[in-house]
Amino acid sequence: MAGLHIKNAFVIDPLSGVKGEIMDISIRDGKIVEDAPPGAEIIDAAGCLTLPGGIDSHSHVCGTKVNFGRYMSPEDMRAGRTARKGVMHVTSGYSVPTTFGNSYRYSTMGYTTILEGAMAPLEARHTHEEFTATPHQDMLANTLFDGNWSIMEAVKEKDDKRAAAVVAWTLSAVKGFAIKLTNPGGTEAWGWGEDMSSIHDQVPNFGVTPAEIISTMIRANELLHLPHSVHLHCNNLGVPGNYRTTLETIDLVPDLNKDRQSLYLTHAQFHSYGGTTWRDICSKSEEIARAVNNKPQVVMDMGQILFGRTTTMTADGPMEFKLYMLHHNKWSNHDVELETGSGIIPVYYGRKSLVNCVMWSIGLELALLTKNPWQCLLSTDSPNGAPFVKYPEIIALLMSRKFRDSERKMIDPRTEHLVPLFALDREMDWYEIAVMTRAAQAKALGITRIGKGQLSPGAEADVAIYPLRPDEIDPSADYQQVMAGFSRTLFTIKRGRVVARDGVVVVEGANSTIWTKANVPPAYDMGADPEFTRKFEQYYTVRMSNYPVQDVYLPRGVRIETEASL
Amino acid sequence: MRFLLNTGRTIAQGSFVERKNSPSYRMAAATICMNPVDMLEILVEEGEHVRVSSDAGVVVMKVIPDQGLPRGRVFVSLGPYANHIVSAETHGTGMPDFKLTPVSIEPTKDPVMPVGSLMGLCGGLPYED
Amino acid sequence: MRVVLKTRPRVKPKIPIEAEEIIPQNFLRKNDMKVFEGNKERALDDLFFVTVEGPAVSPDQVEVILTGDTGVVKRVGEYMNAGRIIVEGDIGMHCGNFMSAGEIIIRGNADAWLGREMRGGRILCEGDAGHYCAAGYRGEKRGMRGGTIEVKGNTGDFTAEYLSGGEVLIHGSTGDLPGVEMRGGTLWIGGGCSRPCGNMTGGTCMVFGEVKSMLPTFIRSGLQDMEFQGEKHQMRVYLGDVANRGKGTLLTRN
Amino acid sequence: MKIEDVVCSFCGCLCDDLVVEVDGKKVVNVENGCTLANEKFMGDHRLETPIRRTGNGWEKISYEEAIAETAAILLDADRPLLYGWSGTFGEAQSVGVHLAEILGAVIDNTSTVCHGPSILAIQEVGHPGCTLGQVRNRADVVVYWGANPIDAHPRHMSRYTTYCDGFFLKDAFKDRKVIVVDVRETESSNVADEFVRVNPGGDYAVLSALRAIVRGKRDIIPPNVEGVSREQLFRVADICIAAKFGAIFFGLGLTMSPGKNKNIRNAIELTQELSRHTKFTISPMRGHWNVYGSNEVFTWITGYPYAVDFARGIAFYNPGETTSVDILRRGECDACLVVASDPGAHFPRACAEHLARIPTVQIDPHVNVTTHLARIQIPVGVAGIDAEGTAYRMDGVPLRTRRLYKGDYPDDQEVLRKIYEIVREAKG
Repeated sequence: MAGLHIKNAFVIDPLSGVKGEIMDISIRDGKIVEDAPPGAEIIDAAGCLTLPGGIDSHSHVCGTKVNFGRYMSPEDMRAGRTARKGVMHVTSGYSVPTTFGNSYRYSTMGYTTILEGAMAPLEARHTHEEFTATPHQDMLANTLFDGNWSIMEAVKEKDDKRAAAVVAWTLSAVKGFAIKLTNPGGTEAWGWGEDMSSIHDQVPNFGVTPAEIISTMIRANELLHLPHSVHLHCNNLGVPGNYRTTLETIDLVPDLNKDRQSLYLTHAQFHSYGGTTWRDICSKSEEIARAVNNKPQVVMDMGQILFGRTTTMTADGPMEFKLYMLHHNKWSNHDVELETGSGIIPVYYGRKSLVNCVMWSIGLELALLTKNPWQCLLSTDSPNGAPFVKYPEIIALLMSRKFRDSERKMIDPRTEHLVPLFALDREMDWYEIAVMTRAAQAKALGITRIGKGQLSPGAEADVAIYPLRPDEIDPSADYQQVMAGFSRTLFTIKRGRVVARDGVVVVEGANSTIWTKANVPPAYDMGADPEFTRKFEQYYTVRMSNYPVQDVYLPRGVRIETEASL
Repeated sequence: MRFLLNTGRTIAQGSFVERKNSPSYRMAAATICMNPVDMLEILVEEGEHVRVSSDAGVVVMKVIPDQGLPRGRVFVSLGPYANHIVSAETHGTGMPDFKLTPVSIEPTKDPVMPVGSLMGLCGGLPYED
Repeated sequence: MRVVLKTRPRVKPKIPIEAEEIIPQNFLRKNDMKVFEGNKERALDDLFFVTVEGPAVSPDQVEVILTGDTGVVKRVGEYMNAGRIIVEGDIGMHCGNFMSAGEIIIRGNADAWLGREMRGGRILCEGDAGHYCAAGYRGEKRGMRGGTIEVKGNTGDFTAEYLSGGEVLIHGSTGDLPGVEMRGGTLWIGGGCSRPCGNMTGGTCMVFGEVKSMLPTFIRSGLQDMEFQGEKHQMRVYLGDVANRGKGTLLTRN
Repeated sequence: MKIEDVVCSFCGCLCDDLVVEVDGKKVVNVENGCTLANEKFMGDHRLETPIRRTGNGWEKISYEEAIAETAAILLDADRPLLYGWSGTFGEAQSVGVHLAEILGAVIDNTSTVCHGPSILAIQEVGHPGCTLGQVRNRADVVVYWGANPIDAHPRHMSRYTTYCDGFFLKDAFKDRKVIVVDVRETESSNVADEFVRVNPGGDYAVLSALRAIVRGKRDIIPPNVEGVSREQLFRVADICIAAKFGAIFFGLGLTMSPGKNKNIRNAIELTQELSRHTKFTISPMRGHWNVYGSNEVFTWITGYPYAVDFARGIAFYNPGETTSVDILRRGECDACLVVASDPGAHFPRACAEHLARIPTVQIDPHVNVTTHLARIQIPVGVAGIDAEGTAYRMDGVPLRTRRLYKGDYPDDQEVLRKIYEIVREAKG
């Protein structure tokens, strides 16, 4: 394979300690190298911002729930339709684009790796099928364990090792990447139309609490030495006053891993509400940010909302039902036997809605109040807060106080009394943005070890070159330009190959799916455990032998192996 | 006499879907179920043939009694015989009125056509396997 | 300006023509208008004899006349915002989609989805209209939001589905479930219909002919005298649909 | 050779506990299957080679010839229709969608004549559903509305509902109440605790009445709604409200009767109303094996579950306009590729007549009704027997069917790929 030589790049590569210098990047055989091979194609970056490929550590792009979001929304599909052109397939959709639509749009924005935020193990095959139709990004799947019966039984027996063994078997069977807990215990309660209102209440019929599930899973995760930490969607999402639940949850987090956080709190914005009802909701971002600042073992992502229409989708079934009761629009729900749930409703976040304005402020505040950008990652929980195509708007808001002030004039004037946002002076710089959109995401996911999120020799040659010259732009003033620049790369390079150029995808892609296999001693092989298999055959509606995802679904699977301490 | 025609799946029809040229499939798909009192009224016995007509067409089927059907209603398993008399109108939904077609039924001595011949009437050419 | 579009004979006359570019404003500035015949893109000239007479400086001075075999020409007048279209014969589906102003007159019959999601302006159909006349689109919460649709003949099923604003006047009868999911606006039905206003949450529907299969979830709420086309009628007033929130009004002849 | 845990490829239940005995290139025994499964696996009635219609007869042709001619027919068409897809696996469906995309064709699957209206309803109000195991383990009330599982999904009751014990129901037959709503008595209605007989076309009104009752508006309900007494309506509503976990399954009795999608919408909104009181779910009884998979595959590639029109390059969707029955009735399409389905048997006559008028090519293992209407038929392996790939169960659970023996036929995907390659070459 011929190489690639990028010259005159304004490089920010936080993981390698490069904070913005003009340099060259050489690529051979899909990897960053010291020197490009002779005959390498030359790209002149002309001083433009050059970053490792973007990484999204929490997005909803593939799988049963996402596809149901498309299925139920022909009105969303008719926005953003493009015809087949060159190597690009037809695309449709705005908030829930088709797989190729997702892939092309992420590519255009310089993103090369995406983690699907919620995969129900029973339906994992579906997620993997869609992964192969999302060709321009390497894909990872968070695997749901929040209502897993075998896990709850292990938790009840205070058997961390058995919980770890169930996780190991399941991740390996369904080719998942990491542990996801969505409203732990709540999705099982939702099997009876109920929810958990505190992390210390007992899950009906199982005699365990969400706090116990979370704590056990954090320990089990470290017993397995998984690359990523537990990835938690806290209980009480979207409930006024829920910041207390979030603080209580943060209190549970031990310090078990020196390389990364012990708990990843996803879409923190939705979990930082004060007040008691929608009428007196207010921002508690300061409390949450303070707790995170004091707890380096926690990393969160913003879960920013942006104004406009979108589709919410989550494994948190009861939460979606509450939203449905509020909006009276369409509502889908899909409970998955013995494992988890999910719900979908379309929403519109309006500048005229005080609640929405407070939510909008909270996400930005969390980012601006978190001292260490490695602890607060940029996300919208796409498409829940907004479709990912709006990330550049968040970047611009974080980099420009002027932009925030201009937005202030457009939103409900009561907002400023309920939120600290407009008193915050902080304006992020290019480095911090690079941290929040790739380096810290790679670190939090634990995929720096496979060469993600950096541009040092040996790394995966995933590179994004944006039409932005940091020497010439003042992001504080030129926020429109920042937004436009992050929306469309000059070049997106994936595994050493230019995949998108000026907003057009130029090659057919072939991604990898990254999954985790924790090797356990035979005594902890759930596939041979009589009790586990007996219950499986008795209560699942598929046979255990038909459950694992076959290798054929991962034509370019990348397996990360660990040796469990069991 | 006027009836409302309903169509649906039956286990017999399902069993022979991969042998649609067979007499068994013809038997399953070209049998019309009728309330026994209605059969008395139009003077047909079990196994005799009837001519079923709707606004969309005419087809000959074999009649059998079905106590579970109220008077004035008939049932045929889904398939080419029923569809020979179902209108292709979909009311803008893509779905024809498979469950509710007004038909009139009278006894006949005409035979029940093989599937291939029925398609011959539609412009096709029977393929004998 | 007067533009006459007469269909040319075609080898496969049943393949629909997608012609959303046929709106008055386009004839002011465009001279390379495209239409689709099946999966083939064609110049307007390939499928129509086009004659243009007289000048125009604004779209409201443009009148487009369609003649010939126009019953399979779809989406004429889509997003139209000024001027007038006259169809001498029948017109295909989706005539006047999203129209916001101007006027469409159809001398013959209109196929389904006439005036889908219309915002303003006026459509007059002198013949019959098909299913989903004055309705919405799949999955969208609101259908027609403004303007007027008048049909002299009958319409098909799901007339004025999701009607949210504006006025729909059907002189003849409608098919099944007119005004279903209706949430605003006014629907007049001169003739009969079946199962009017299922699941309605707002707006007003009046039926002056025979109502078949009235749904059980409407509450009687007195009588009201009304005038329709010069005749006085005593109407029963119903509130419904109480299967839903029941904030709509349905009036039927006593 | 005995193969265990085989996935059945007949109906949408995708029972995956069959034990199939294979001898060479033949299935000799099936255990655990229903009658339909037995017929499917033991069937030995394949079309042997590709065939082509001549003036007055039929001739055998080679695969190469059949494939080349099919590609030429499709390339020559201005409005080709690619219909069917439910009887094949997802990987083949995916090639089909890309073929439609490159051709500028209309692609539609058999939902168009089964649960298409359910999809339209879901697009209006959503779908509170669940996997079948949720019902099996929890449901104490099960409602079959316009569905006759004993004939259409013979093991549905024994694997998931009436006769199937679950984690929270140790004696399901006793502990579960079953309500059947239908216009006629069926085997299924005979086993119900409560049979509600509705007048034909009366489902919408009955559903509206139940919604009003659940909303507390009992006083407005007339003594009889479409053949159902007020007392029975109250009783049914009370059973539902008192349920701990209720599950509604609905069938073609709702999707095909007057009102179509509006019937389903009403049933879904009843479920949503009941969800305010207790746990309730609703699920369509998807019939034709992998029809739900075709919806899934179509959706992730095009954004729409069926009836997708690529004529103008972009994906356009409007059932009633872009659905097969309508396109055939109006005589729009000038070529048709039928894959893994039988429109000749399952479409109204007017559609069959148009299929006979235009060049119709069928890819299917068996001689069926469409064969008589076709210009060319290309036999392929049977998914789940001598071809393998992904299929989606009626509740969205994806399973991999296995090839039980290596047969003599290419599979759908291979044949479609070859057609696709020729078309792609021609289109440049």
